[in-house]
Amino acid sequence: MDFTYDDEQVALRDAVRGLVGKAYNDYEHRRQVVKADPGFDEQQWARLAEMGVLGLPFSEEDGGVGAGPVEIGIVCQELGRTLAPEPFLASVVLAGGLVAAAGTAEQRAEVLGALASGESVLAFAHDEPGRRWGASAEKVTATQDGDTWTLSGVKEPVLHGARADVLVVSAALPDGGTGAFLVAGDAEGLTRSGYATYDGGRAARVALDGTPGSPLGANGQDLTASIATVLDITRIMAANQALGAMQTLLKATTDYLKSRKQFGVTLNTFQALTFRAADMYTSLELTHSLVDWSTMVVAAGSPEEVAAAAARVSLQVSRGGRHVGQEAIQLHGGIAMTAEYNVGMFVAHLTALDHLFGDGDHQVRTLSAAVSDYDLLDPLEV
Amino acid sequence: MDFTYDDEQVALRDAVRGLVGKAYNDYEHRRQVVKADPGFDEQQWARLAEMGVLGLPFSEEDGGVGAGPVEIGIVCQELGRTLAPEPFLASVVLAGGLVAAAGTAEQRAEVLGALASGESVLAFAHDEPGRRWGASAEKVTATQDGDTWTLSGVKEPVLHGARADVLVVSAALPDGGTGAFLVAGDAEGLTRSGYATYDGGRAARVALDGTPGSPLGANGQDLTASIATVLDITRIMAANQALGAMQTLLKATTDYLKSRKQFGVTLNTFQALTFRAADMYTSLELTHSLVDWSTMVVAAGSPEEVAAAAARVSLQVSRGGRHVGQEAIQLHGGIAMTAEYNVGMFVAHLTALDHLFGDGDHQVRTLSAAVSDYDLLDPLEV
Amino acid sequence: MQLELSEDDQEFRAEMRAFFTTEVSEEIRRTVIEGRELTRDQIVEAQQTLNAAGLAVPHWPEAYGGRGWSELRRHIWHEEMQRAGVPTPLAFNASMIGPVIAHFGTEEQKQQFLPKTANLDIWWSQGFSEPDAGSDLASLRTTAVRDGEEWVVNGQKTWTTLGQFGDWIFTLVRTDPDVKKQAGISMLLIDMTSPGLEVRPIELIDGGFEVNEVWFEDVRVPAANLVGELNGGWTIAKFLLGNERVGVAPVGATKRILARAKDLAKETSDGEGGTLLDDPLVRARIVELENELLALELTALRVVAHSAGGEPHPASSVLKLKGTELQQAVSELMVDLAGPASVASGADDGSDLPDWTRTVTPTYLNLRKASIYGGSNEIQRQIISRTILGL
Amino acid sequence: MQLELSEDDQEFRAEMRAFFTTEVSEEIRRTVIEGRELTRDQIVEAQQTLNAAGLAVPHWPEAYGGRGWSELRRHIWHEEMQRAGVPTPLAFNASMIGPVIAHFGTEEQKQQFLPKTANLDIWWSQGFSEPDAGSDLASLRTTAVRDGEEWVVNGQKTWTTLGQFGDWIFTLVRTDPDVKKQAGISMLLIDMTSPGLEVRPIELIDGGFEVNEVWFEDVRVPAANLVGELNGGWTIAKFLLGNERVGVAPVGATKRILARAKDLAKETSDGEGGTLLDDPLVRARIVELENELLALELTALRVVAHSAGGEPHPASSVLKLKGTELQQAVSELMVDLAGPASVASGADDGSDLPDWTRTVTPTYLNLRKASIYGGSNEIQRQIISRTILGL
Repeated sequence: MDFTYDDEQVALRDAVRGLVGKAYNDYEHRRQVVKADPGFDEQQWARLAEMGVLGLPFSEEDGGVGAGPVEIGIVCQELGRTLAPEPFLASVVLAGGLVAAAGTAEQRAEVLGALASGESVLAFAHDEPGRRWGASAEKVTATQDGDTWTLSGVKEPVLHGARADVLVVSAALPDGGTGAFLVAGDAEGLTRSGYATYDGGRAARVALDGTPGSPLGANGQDLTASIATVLDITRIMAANQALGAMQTLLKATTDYLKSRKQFGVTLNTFQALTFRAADMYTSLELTHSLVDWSTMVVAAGSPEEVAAAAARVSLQVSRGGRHVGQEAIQLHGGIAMTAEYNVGMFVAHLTALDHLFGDGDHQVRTLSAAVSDYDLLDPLEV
Repeated sequence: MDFTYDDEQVALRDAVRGLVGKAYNDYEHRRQVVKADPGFDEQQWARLAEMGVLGLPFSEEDGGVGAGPVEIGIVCQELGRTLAPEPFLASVVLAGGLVAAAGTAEQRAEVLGALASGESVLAFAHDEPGRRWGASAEKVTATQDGDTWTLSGVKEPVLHGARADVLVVSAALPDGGTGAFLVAGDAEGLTRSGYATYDGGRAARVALDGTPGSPLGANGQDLTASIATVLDITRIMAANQALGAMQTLLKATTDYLKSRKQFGVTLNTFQALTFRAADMYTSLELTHSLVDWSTMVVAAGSPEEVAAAAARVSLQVSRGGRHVGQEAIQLHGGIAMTAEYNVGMFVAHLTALDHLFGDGDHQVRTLSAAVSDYDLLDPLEV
Repeated sequence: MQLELSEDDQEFRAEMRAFFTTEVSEEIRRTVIEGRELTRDQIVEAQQTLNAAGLAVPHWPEAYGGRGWSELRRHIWHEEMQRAGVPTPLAFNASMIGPVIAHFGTEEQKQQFLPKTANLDIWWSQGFSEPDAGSDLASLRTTAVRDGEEWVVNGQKTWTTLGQFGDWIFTLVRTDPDVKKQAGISMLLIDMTSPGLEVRPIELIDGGFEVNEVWFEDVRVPAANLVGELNGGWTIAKFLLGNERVGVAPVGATKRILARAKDLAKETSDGEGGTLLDDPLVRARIVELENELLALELTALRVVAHSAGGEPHPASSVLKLKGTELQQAVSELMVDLAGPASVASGADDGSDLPDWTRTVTPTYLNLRKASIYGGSNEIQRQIISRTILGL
Repeated sequence: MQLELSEDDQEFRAEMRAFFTTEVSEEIRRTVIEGRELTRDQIVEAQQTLNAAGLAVPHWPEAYGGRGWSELRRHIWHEEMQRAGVPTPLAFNASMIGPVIAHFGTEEQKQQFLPKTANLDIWWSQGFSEPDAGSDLASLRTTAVRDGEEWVVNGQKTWTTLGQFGDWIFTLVRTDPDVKKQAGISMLLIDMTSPGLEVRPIELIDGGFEVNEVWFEDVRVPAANLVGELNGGWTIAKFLLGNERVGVAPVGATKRILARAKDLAKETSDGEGGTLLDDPLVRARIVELENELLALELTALRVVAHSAGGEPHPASSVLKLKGTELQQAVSELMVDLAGPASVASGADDGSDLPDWTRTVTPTYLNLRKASIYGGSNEIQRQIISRTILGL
């Protein structure tokens, strides 16, 4: 049991922090980057590739580095601290994660190699209109005709779906279950309409109409379980990213309280405000603990345990993130309402992370189903 | 639409406040009174009878005054302000209310006359071990043999059940439904074990073993609906009582903040504390509004509307009462933990009121069942 | 105490409801109900429809379009408007500068401004807040220096809501720098087309541009545009802010949105064969919000019943505090109901996601302002603890 | 970072669990688990069982019974004890005065007191709080005046928990009234059988008598009973309170009670054919509490991992703050589960209501103290905002 980073992890953190901070500690630069498509800085993406960050989760055979969840979590936290808009979570953790988990050796080498080197941006087209946070597909269906598979239906919202060079598309299989298919960005019958999300990110409507795709993994394989686990890991990495954002919000708030004057004194003279900052700190520390723990569960736990840990950390991040975010704006006052100042956009991003993969109430529902199956929780017995 | 008391109501309030305050503004006196059985002051009960308070809800034919719910609410608020332990709510509003609603003219004249004059204390034996806040009886059963009815089973907790001269006992009828029966305190087969409740009140286990009782109202009549409505009215009157207690708590807290010194200054110097007092005020005002409204619904509404209003006000009193009570103790600090100081006992009483007739979560359940039956709530269209 | 409205008031209420739901453009009301943005023209059209029927400024003195209604009727009028999705008359005109001019203005000012203010022929902006002042309004720095028959104004205002639409701006300026800060303030009415006055939009976190900075560089204002007494601006500001607080609890609108949330929850699949409204946790959340809104509405009615002659009831701070909290909580519920679709705020009409899901998060983010502007909730807590509780 | 305990620590944990669940009196543990009150003898018996096995004061210096464990092992020891329902060693002895004497005491004091303190042969009380001091501990007024080889103590202490059982009391007294308030304080060890010392019970709002006033009237205390330096008491007090805060988050015990709440919810009929644990709102409430407790437990582990050499991690204030809030919230859940039966707190064994329902409300009321005593939660917020956040 150890909650500290080893030297290599500290070095990774510092390197990523340096690279990301150089670009985005200047919030105005981030604003400019997300104004134009593709919503991130392609050169920064290339620099992340050069540093080896984009291949971090993948095995060396697949062109990656073979690092563990703690390292991936470190990257997500650092991206979260500055709201770096590069699609590490959507492309590497989520879409790449599924290819790594379910692809054939050949697919892994090809797709993940290109992803790790920065040549290719990947997206996971999974969400469907009218559905919420599940692991299965229903509205996009896959049809087999001889050796070829075609996909039809609409996926939306798909993170970075318009920019992606290759899409991993989940689809209902003819005999039940959910498969996943690699679809080239220029495949026929593929229509993509990209748009900005309120936190400066990008998403897209992806319509498939008899679009060819090659099955990920074995032909016709039901990948529901793999998708579920990759989504759970993504939840945990999203929680790492949220933690980074929450840390920046608390720091911005305490700095502001110390410097901003009202009624002739700095705001930290007002105990009603400093006590609320103390409560923000409490939320942040509790969140930090669950984030670290859930990240370690990814390394140590079964898929069921990872699923439970993902639900637990998402619940805490949802509650804690709203608390910290809402209070950060309120304690700043008007300035935090402006787009020029960074606080509002951090809150927007926390809100997006909260809703992309299942919000707090959803996790309560999930956890409620199992609450009578055990007497007490033991975080060390995973 | 009018939220103000008329002159007579103001006069009633002042008269009750005078009588009750004279006895119990001295909190030490209240402590002494509740230490000994029957847990209230028989002389004070007689004075309330003299003032006409005990007959307030009943018609003149029945020996009462024929006042409306606003007047009854005023009495409850005043009793709540000083934690007066006399069993107005349990005996007059609840037990007496059921006799008034369901009794024959003869029963009403006899039982309510004696109640109003202070000769007889009434109790409603309805709660049963293992059951929660319903209108029906199940564990006490009524058996008819010719013209006589006998009752068997256990009722607990029964407010003031040991002291009561006459018990109104709900029981499952042979052919289904729930009836109510008048049982004399000295009836055979009746065993009563009284005890103190944590707020200084009294309750009892009431065991019936072939105990004779005379049916309230028509022979064998199902009174479930009447019981439900009387319980709803009692909830609303309990809310009035809780409001009075909350008012005292806020007053005690602000007085304390103004007078108590710490670190060389009075506590109202600390903004973190005064803002919390402001939030207590907000809870109190919102509660006040729902209490007044629900009281008026008793006069104006159908049984269904009274039931909804009772659930709504109970929900607010549960949430607001816990907030105000818990904060009152916390803002006082250690002194509020002591039995000598009144604040803790006010909180205890709020806790008891909260659990006697259905707590906040229970009301949420009740209201949830109907939430899709209407679009928006209109408080004036009752 | 009595719950029912009198017969007259019931009739009044029925009249209001009928008028608002039949006489005001349905297109405008649908835009409000669906949470989309109104154009300037729509806002003007709605207010002119009301004004033509004598329903834009009923609380003004009767000589200038007021109706002499009871506080209860004003409340009913306001609630019914919100319930029907009718845009309430522009607050800067109807609730702020109109009553100020009627109370403090010269006869010439009244004649010049009040009819056009009621009819939204003049769109007023508010020039109060400054960048370094925040909740400490009285520390404002914009100056006005007398030069012959004119004032010369220099400085900067900010958070000027809808300033981009403004024709005139009522402005607090420092006219005496040498006295206690509250004592040297005056109010000027300034034509926004004046040379040297510039409006610069501020982008907010929802991506919208509803607030602005207003810069004054040697802006010359006729001396006749001073409202009330020289250096008497603080009194006027307090009068105005007191009025602002009364109407500030958006109960009717929040109720309407919560009712809509129920409809949407009933339409939205939970992905497992049911709808979101089948979920006990969703129902519980709605029940709690409905109950708090009910308590707030009843509190507004109690406050109304006790308000006399324009002086706001001290408990009106409760309305602002709780009203904005509930407004925010309902907007948060809407985001949660929209679920993953809520991130697609930038989608266009080709999207397969329901239209309503696009606006919910920008609205949620935008409404964080509700507890900051118009006297922050911290200021309200201070008013309660000092004025009401004597702490 | 790594989740698993090392093999050694796993083994240690298994040992602790085995010892606590088999070697400590089951009767005592059941009393704790069911939330009933322990007698003095039971508390002494439990601590002596622990002490005999070297498990009462493992964090003391090894010369006096300490074990030289890692912070993690201390944590495991503490959690397993709570989980098993073993009464933790009396805090006044094990966490407060023991470490103080070991750190500041003379050799004679160590010899005289430490073994008996570890074995609870001496029951210590704490003489810190005073009626007019509250959270402002340093403003204490109890005086000690030197008279030959003795100190003469006069004054009054209050909130002395379990003072009715006390043999000795460690007491902060003012020994120099003429300097800054913190600078004139010393610590004395006082035999509670001394003439002039009187313990008066205080009834609390749950009807219990766990705290007391302690009055001193010309109580004569040997000079040798001064701990540490004359007028150095404030340093000792801070050392002691820092230690107090570390162990103060009752995570293990609260977890055990929450697990019990689930069992009881499963046994309790909802009156409509199901049990309370079938209710989605009850389940949701339990899930939220479990999750917060998990986060707190993990935070305790993180704090443990970063604590060095007795200096409390600044985040230990989070443990106190959140730990007491959750303890209170779980006690509130228990009352709600008990429902109407909860009012029957005074019922005797003839009652038909379940035994457990009788104690839940007194416990709920009693635990309101948790956020007041031992450094109120307001003090914790102040520590966080000042020490950690620099505000």
